[in-house]
Amino acid sequence: ISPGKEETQTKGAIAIVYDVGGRGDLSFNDMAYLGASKAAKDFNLELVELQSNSEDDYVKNLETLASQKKYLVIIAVGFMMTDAVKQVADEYPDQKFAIIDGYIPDKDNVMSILFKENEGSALAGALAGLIAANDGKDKVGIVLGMEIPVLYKFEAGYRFGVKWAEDYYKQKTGNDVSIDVIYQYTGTFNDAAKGKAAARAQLAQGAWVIYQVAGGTGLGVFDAVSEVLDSQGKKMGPPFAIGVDSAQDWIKPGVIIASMMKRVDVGVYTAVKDAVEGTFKGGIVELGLKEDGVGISSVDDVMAMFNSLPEDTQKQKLKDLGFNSKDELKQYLEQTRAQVPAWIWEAVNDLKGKIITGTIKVPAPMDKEGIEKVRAAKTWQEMMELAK
Amino acid sequence: MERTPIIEMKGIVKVYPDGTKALKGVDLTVYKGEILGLLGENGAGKTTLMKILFGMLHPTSGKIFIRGEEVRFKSPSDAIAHGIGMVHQHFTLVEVFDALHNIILGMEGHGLFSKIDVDRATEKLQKLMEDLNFKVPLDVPVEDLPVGVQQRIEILKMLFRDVDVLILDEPTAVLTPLEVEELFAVLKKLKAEGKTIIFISHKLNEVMELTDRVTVIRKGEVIGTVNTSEATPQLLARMMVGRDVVLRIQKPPKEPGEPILEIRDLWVKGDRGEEAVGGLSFEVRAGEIFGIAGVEGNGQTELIEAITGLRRPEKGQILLNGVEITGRSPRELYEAGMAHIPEDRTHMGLILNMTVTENAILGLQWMKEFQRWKGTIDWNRAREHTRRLIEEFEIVAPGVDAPVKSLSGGNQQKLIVAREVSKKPVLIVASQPTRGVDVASTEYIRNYLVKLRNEGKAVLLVSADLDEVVQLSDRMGIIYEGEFMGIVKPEEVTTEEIGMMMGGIRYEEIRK
Amino acid sequence: MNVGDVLTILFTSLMAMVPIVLTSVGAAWSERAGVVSIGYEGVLLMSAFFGAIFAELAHNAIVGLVGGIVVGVLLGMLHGALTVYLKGDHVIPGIGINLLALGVVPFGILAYWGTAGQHQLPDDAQMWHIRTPYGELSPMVFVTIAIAIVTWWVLFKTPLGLRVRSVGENPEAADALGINVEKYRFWSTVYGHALAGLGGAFMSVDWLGLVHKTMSGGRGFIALANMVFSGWNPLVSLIGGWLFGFFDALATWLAPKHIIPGQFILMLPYIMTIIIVAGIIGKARPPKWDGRPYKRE
Amino acid sequence: MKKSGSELLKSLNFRPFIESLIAIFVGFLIGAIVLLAFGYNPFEAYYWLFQGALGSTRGIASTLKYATPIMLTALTFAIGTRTGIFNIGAEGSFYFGAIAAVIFTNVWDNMLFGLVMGMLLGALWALPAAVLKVYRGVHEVISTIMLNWIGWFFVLWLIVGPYANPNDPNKTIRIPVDARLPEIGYGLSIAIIIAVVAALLTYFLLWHTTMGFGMRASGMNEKAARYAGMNPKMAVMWSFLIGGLLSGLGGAMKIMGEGPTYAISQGGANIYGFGFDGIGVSLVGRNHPLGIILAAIFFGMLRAGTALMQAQAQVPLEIIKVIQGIIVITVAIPSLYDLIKKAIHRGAAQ
Ligand SMILES: Nc1ncnc2c1ncn2[C@@H]1O[C@H](COP(=O)(O)OP(=O)(O)OP(=O)(O)O)[C@@H](O)[C@H]1O
Ligand SMILES: Nc1ncnc2c1ncn2[C@@H]1O[C@H](COP(=O)(O)OP(=O)(O)OP(=O)(O)O)[C@@H](O)[C@H]1O
Ligand SMILES: [Mg+2]
Ligand SMILES: [Mg+2]
Repeated sequence: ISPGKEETQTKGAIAIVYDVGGRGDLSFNDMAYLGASKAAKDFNLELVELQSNSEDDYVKNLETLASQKKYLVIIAVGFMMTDAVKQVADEYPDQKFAIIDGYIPDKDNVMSILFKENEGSALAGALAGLIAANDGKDKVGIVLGMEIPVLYKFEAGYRFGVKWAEDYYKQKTGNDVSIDVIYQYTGTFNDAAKGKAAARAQLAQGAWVIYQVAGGTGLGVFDAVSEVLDSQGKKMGPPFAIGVDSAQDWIKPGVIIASMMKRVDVGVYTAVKDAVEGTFKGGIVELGLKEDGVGISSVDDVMAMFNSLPEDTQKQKLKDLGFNSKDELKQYLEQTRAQVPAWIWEAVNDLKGKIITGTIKVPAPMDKEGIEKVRAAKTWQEMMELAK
Repeated sequence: MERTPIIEMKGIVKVYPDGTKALKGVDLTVYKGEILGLLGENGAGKTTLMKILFGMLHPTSGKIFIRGEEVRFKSPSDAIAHGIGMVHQHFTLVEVFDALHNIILGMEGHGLFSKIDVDRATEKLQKLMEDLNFKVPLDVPVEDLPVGVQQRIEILKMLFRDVDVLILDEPTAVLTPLEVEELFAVLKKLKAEGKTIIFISHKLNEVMELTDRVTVIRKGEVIGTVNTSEATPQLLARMMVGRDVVLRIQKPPKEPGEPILEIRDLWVKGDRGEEAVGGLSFEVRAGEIFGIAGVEGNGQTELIEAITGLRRPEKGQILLNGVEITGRSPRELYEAGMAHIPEDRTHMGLILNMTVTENAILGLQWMKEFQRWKGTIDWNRAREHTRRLIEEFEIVAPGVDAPVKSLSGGNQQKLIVAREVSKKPVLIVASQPTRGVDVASTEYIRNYLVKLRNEGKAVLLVSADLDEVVQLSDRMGIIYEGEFMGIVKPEEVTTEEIGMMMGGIRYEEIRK
Repeated sequence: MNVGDVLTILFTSLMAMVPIVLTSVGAAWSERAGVVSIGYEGVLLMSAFFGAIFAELAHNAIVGLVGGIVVGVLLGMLHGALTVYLKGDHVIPGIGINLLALGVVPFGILAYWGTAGQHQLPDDAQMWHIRTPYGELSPMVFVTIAIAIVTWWVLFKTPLGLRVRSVGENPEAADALGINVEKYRFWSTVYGHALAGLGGAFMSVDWLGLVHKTMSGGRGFIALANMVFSGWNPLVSLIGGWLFGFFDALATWLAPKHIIPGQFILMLPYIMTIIIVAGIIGKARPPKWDGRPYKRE
Repeated sequence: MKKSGSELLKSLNFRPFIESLIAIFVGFLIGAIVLLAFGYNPFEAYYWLFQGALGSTRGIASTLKYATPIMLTALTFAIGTRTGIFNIGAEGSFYFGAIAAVIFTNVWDNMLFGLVMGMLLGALWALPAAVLKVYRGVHEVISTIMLNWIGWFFVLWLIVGPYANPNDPNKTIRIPVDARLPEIGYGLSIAIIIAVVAALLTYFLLWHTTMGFGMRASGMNEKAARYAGMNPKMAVMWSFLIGGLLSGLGGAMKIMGEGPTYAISQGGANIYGFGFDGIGVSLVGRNHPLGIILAAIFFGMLRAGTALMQAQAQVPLEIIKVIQGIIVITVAIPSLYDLIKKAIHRGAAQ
């Protein structure tokens, strides 16, 4: 294969199977699309997308693609496809697969791409906790979707970050603070109204920053926070919301202080790249803070996300927001971040560094029992014990 | 005397969507100010013809002239606008509305969005009722009113619309003699006011009494029109059926046997908790027809329901063949030898959306005869049974698997009678067995009841048709407000005396 | 719980009741005329989507609400044509409309705005709200209350309502009095769907200020239950819809207390509904010809 | 025997079948216009749809696999309709059937036991609606919608808590290997056979037993049923219970008969929505068990074909849903048959 010969002809194809959330889930499906479309463009590949109507479609969709024997790699998005990928990968040993969030350690033709959401969430927790402490508040919130174990990692990381923030604040200022985490599983990823009501209740109960881990439901969280700002005649927080999965800040600038990014796009892109370059290897690829697989969004991240939107959409969105140019948006985002003192951002960075070096470990509970223990823990050190 | 036709229908043909040719070119002339009788067997096409005149159905071909002018009605409102009103065979009342709202529906006055002017409508209605000399309660949901009252509401509905021509499709089928008399008085009064009336009935004596002329239809064709003064019931019956009909029932004298049904001090409550039956006692013997006469709504329905297990009595005893059966379920009662021809054929006796076969074994489904294994139904045997019934009772039906609603009313009733008799009962409870049934079928059913009696069965007959009770019964009880005013032999009392008892005077008091 | 909490729950429930009440009131009217529809879920979703487009094009939320009504009217006409004029089954089209919405809206969001799954409405396309520290109140709350009351009044006090109820109870009787059964049924269906359309647009241009591909969240079905709960009475629908919103808001408020597992808290509004119906309301009688096509011949 | 066979054939009415076929055809036609409008080739799209659904043994297997659960939930709705109730509680019973299978096969790893417990719990969850209807007159639309939600959250709690899989918390514990339904091939288990048998039994129950006769009679005319010695209240009870039982069976078989997971996924993702889909299937099958078998297979085809339709004709799932919606809508119009017939007659006359 000699690259760069026929520009007009695609050099192959890749396929992606979304889970039931599909495009527009504001979560890993959207991010996977981002990575896959970028890879398709960069490597001049045809991209075939399959949506799944229900969980029953996974095997069918994967099998349909595999039987066509024309894809460099088939990307399966979401942990729910784990068993389906295992089965189809056995049936088609020559077909390469990559699965996002699914744990398949022992197949040569399957690359499992996992993320340490707990680490990223710890930064979100630290950010939230410090903002609250700094403003003399004692509560932060987290609104989650359906209660499923994957979300425990987010909750645990967030709790860890908040506890760490308490400690950090005390050391920095000498003042004791105690910050409660108001948490709530809304039972759905699909109902923005429900997210709004949940956030409203948390705000009423004193939450100063709310982290949303709830897909479409989370959109309501942004709206609730923005309403509270409006009622106080403010354009920017606090109170703030924290976005999840992608750099969501652009959705409601001023309301969202930052987002916990889970770079599914990077994972997907890497898998395709490996497949194209012939370096594809089966097994586990785990992406954490160290690998930039998760993290707190920077303004540049947000702008990159924004730039990935179609031109028209960008223009319209800028107009809707009342900006004349992208620069104005960028400035506005920076201004939003400036509402939070720099030392807080540095502190978050500090925590990031410690997690990367491994001096601090964030718990990642996998089941109910595990999360209960994290919830019961009094200090971040106690939680760290659980991580071991 | 030169008479002007107010309505002329010419060459009316009606083919229903399912291909039934209901009318095959009917001509009908109605003169202003007359009462025209329309006669014909069940399914002859009377209702169809009238629905066409009222704009509810569109003729397949044919012309209609009103006061000499050709009209084409799109809907009943066009007919009403031309002064034609119709009271339907099956009442078309909104059951949950009260009389007032049923009557003013579609003519509420003012705009659609203004408040309904109840007072003005009430005023107009009060005056109408005064003129006609009858009363209906205007503010009670009509479902709580007796049928006689419901019918008055239907008539008021049309008069409220100032119609000149009033079509009445079998108005007397559900009325008691007293109510019929009142109705006739009203109709005569309307005629005197210059209104024209088309009157459909299966009861020849009524037609004889009321009408000026009679048009007879058979199988979608006009057989002829006669002046009532020149007609006899026999003549009309022959025109309708095409053969001679025995209008008097032959009933040989018979000595009754053992008591089959015994009722002892029975008390039954009505739907609204009132004492509908207040301490009735009587017996029906083998080989006897015991009739119950009375104005409808005097507890007959509740009594029958209590006897047939559809309603739990308050107190008292019911014995069948000497065995207490009070409070038993209908199924147990059938098994004990009771059969029931219910008064409400379309709502109780049949399930209109089921087939003839399914209806023919309704209530018989547990019989061994229809089961190959316990709990299952062998439809082939059920069909056999149905074919037998159809043959034996001369039921006209398109087939055993046809929906029963495609049978005419008379044939539906025959099917019920056939089914109930096929239970081989010792007691038959027959409630309004010939209501709305044409002369030929009426003749058949009445003769059959007499036949059963002659075979030694006990028959309990409830009918609003006083003639029927008088003709068929060996003994009869006259019921008033849930009590018998007297139990008499029909031949021993006069019609006047019966009428007095129906009005609430005890037999002993009359005899004094 | 202090006054602020009570107000938060109150405001949340008042806003939450709007789409449910509007849909219930519309459905009650439609079923009073004898036409059943289970497609309100789809109507809510599609009118939320198209209503937002209207609002943005006009830079005016009220136009968006009207746009929602228009979408409701069109879908109501479709349903009316199928059930009233073509005498089709009343339930099937609703299933089809719900499916349609699940295709049209996600596809439409991406096609029209270029963002997948969601879109935020600009300020000038959003409804003005009464703002308090405890929550916001839309004028639509009052409009909804007014609509429920007026609909009730028209249904039970005016000639129009009398006719509508008559075609749902006994179309034969109405027909015999020259009332055009099909016309009344058709337009009643349209009205029912139009109110649902208004409710859907409310969700996007007013309540939440956003469009999301599954934002109807089962409210169409809850509204149907509420309609039955109300005994097909718009006024009771108003109370029922608010009660449901109240228990939902209360549950949401209680959830972070974690007294019992979250899933059990989430059941609260549904359990309360059953208890109220079983304990207090009991038997509800639908209009007699509800869901049955009327054919003259 | 021969005679009864032809009698059966005679008693079956083929008109609804033909009507539905015409409606489906018209639906595809309108769908084709939609496809064209969005720039897709309808022939290509439909070719791949049918290729995916029926073009290979594997395709047929997946069509039948998709048809299985909705066949059973459709039966639930149909039995309700035949008894005069609008029972939309299949959804809830389905959840309980599924969780029962998970719980009880892990108590005693026996296939039959799992199926029976699935049916029992499915019926159990239908019981409140039945009791409320019969004794309190609570309309089933309210009770079943509420019970579906309550059951949903309850089962979610069981899934995430007591019955979460300790090795893989993204699902419940699995059905033990011995208790799984045997596979016919290509991932299709004997569940389809059981479902078809259940449909036939339902048909037999409704049309060939005294109990079914009583249920249908009660559904059409309660007064007449009472008069005929039947017990409409019990008919309603049985209708709910048998309905719940069938959906429970559907739920159990969904988990016991469908790999690769053999467990309920977190968030109940693989047990959600079948009850609602069943309503459509039942209606398209004219609420008749035999019609339902065909309708379920038809819906199974639509779903089995989407993968290839997306992959080969590049038609996005959303458009496919639009087309499916249109097809369902056209099925609502029985008079389509008459309309077309009339049009043809008129055409022939001219
Ligand atoms: N809707 C309909 N569809 C098909 N055929 C019908 C319909 N209505 C009436 N018919 C048929 O038309 C014929 C005339 O019926 P019609 O109701 O006019 O009879 P009728 O004289 O009023 O009988 P009855 O004395 O029983 O009231 C019958 O053969 C009947 O079967
Ligand atoms: N849908 C239908 N299809 C075929 N025939 C029908 C239909 N509906 C009514 N008929 C026929 O119309 C005729 C009269 O109908 P109608 O309902 O007036 O009869 P009925 O009131 O039961 O009879 P009766 O006047 O003897 O009481 C009957 O002969 C019946 O067979
Ligand atoms: Mg007639
Ligand atoms: Mg008749």
